[in-house]
Amino acid sequence: MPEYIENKEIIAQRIARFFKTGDVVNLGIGLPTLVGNYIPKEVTVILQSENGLIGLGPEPAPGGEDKDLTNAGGKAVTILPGGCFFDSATSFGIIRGGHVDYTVLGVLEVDQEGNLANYKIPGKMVPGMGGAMDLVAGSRHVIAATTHFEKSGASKLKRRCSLPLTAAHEVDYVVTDLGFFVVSGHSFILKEVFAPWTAEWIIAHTEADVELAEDILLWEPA
Amino acid sequence: MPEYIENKEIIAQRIARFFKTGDVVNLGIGLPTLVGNYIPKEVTVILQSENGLIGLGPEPAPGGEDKDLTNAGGKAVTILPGGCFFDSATSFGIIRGGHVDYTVLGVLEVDQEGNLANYKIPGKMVPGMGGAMDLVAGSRHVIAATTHFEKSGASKLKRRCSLPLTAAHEVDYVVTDLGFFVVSGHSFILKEVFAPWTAEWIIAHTEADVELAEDILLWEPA
Amino acid sequence: MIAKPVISAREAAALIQPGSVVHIGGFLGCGSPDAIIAALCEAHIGELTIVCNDTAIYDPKTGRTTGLAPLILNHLVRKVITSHIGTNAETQKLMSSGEIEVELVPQGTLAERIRAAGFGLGGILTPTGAGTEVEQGKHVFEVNSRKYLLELPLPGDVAIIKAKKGDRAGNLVYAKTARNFNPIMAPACSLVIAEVEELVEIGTIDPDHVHTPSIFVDYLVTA
Amino acid sequence: MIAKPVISAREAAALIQPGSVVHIGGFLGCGSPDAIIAALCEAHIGELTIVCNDTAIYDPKTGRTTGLAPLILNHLVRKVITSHIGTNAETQKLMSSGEIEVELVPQGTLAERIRAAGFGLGGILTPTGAGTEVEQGKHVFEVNSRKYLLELPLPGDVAIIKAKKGDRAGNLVYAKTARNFNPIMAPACSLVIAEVEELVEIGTIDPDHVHTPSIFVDYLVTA
Repeated sequence: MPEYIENKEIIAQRIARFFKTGDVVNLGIGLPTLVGNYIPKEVTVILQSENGLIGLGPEPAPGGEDKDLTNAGGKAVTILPGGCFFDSATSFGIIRGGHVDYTVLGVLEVDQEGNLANYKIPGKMVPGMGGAMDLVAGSRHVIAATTHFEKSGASKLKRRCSLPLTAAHEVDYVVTDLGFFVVSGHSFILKEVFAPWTAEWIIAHTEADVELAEDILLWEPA
Repeated sequence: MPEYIENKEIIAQRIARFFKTGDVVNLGIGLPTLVGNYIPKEVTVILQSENGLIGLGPEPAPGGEDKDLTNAGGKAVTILPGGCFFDSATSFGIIRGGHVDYTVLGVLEVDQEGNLANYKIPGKMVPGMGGAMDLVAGSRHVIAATTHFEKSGASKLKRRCSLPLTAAHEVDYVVTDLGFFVVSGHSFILKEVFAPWTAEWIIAHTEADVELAEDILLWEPA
Repeated sequence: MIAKPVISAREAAALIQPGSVVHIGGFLGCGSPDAIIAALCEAHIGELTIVCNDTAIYDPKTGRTTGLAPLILNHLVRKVITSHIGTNAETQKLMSSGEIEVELVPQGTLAERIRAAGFGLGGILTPTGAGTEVEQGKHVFEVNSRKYLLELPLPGDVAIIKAKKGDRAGNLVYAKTARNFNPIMAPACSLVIAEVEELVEIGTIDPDHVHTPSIFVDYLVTA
Repeated sequence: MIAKPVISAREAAALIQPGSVVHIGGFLGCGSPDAIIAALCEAHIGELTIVCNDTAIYDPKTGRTTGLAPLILNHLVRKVITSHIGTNAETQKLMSSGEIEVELVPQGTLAERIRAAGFGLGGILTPTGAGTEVEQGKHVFEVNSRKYLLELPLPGDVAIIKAKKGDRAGNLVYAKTARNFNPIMAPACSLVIAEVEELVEIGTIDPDHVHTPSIFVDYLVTA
């Protein structure tokens, strides 16, 4: 095996392949935002931003920023033709009501029961949950996007989260820089191994229980 | 005493004197609608219509009807400059949230505990409550507008309503064609007697318990 | 943005199964999807449960109807969940004869129950109806010494709604009091068919003026 | 329609009592009533409980702030009820030192609690937070075999909100994502002060485009 070097782009690249035309997708701040760069040209997804818009467009050209048009990270953005704006109650009505097909968000920990922790480390960092708890509880499909390892080298895929949960039993899929996992409720099922890694190496380097899917694939990113 | 002849105009005329400039008022279908004709020129009230507008204006001139602009009775209306439209959830948010200062509505029965019945007569007539239950529960002040007597001659001011209630303990004021009453919770307090009637005659012709206000007035309608 | 199929009222009716729970926008006929209602009558789609503010207007003397009243007159309705049936004498007649079941819901509660269904709430607490027959069989809570009833969500299989203007993506703009229940019904139903008076190109409606976001609309009917 | 008083930001600040519960619109500073916030700092109105989506942005390196961050930096806040404090390091510092109490609320729950306060609901049931620390101390209900938390209304003494355009009656129109929490805060508070970029005459805003009806607004500030 080569030496592990964290690779966020591969995570974004793989997640972008989940979507079909017409899907409503919320991309969280940070790593998930990269997913937007890899959505195939032939697929038209509708990006929702929880601060109150659907039809999120690309960054504005320098000088084209509008102080009244930002994403949930406070960054200047644009809106595509056919997009629209709404207030926060409506925005979270859309989210909680199951009208967002996929939410993609980063994690501090994710476990094999589908629990996810990403909003605080007690005594250390308490940014708050923002919209994450609603997004994870309300979206049809929840994709956790994360590098496979913490800086310490520990795996982020846990048997049981130790940090305060963002939501219980809501995660459907986990995509790391090693592979794509489905959460079964009692284990992570490895569906795709990303070259050059192997299933054995991934299992050996993951704290949680990993099972191999019957139709496991090897994916060679472009 | 003269012979009693039902007089809806006097009820409307008296109720119109309740309001001060800026009050938000909902006038029910039927008798309460007449109140709008008597609001003094120097007082500007804001009429709300529960089907989704504030700033209700007068009837349109013949031929000026707009199929998309009606009141809660389905009649063509107009909107005043500065009025606005909203959906039914917002309309009843306004109502339930205490943002309507006065609701004026007709009754089948009203009792001295402030109970009001106006939405069905079991086995006979079941139109439904429409917005009345929300209006009575949510408005800051509830004014029951009613002729003093049923067609049968029985008083509509009861000790205890016998019909299914629209709301319990919510009525603040009752204006009939004989006088103006405040609901104390255990009796009707007669605050104004409308000429040519007398307090004694009203008490004798009312089923409910009526007490005289200390500052009882005689009102001579214009 | 993705363009939604623009279909005829007849095609819309064909998408609706007999026995469905159908939310129908409009207030005494103002803001009703009249073309789709007519097509439902023509296709004789029956056994419907309809969720609506009222059963619209039917005047037995003149035969005049508004809004969804023809569904009642054509015996297509098994149950109505509504706030008011007083302007359609036929509804009360069919209720008395046992053909139609009527569930009366206070108008504001109806609006919140529909909104709750669309917006993922498990219910709401309302003071409306406390101390009345509406309270029967419901959980009662005291919050800040006021009584509230727990009212549950009211989802539907299909919403047929009416807008003044829609773009091809399904963004809708309503006119005046024809807005009423239309915007809250769209999120509450699995299949949403919007009848629009004017169909415009994507990008021509100001995104600050949209009343119903495109993602709630599956099909467009021009009428 | 009745014209509302147009006052200065300084006069607005003088209407707000120390110790008030103040709802403040904006999302990381986008759509915040910045002139009123500045005036509150200048008048040093303190001991506030603020209800807000986030405590906006403060960058200790550059000193740059957005939205309501200056209220935190000026030690005017005793308690914050909010969904996010991660972009204002000072909030977390003052929380750790015990000067500020922080109640973290999921963003959608925050929105519904504010809406419930303004719209007369005794509470709402949300699935958000079930099985997390947010569940602690709350009533849990099962509806259709899903767990929901009962969340209570969150009213305020004062709302300071920001709109793109307002007419003299107080009808407000927001621009783009600067809308966010502003429209739901107005109904929830006893006193509502709206900062508008553009003040126009009554009758010039299309009544179908109004986001906040005039009856919710008590004072207007131009900025």
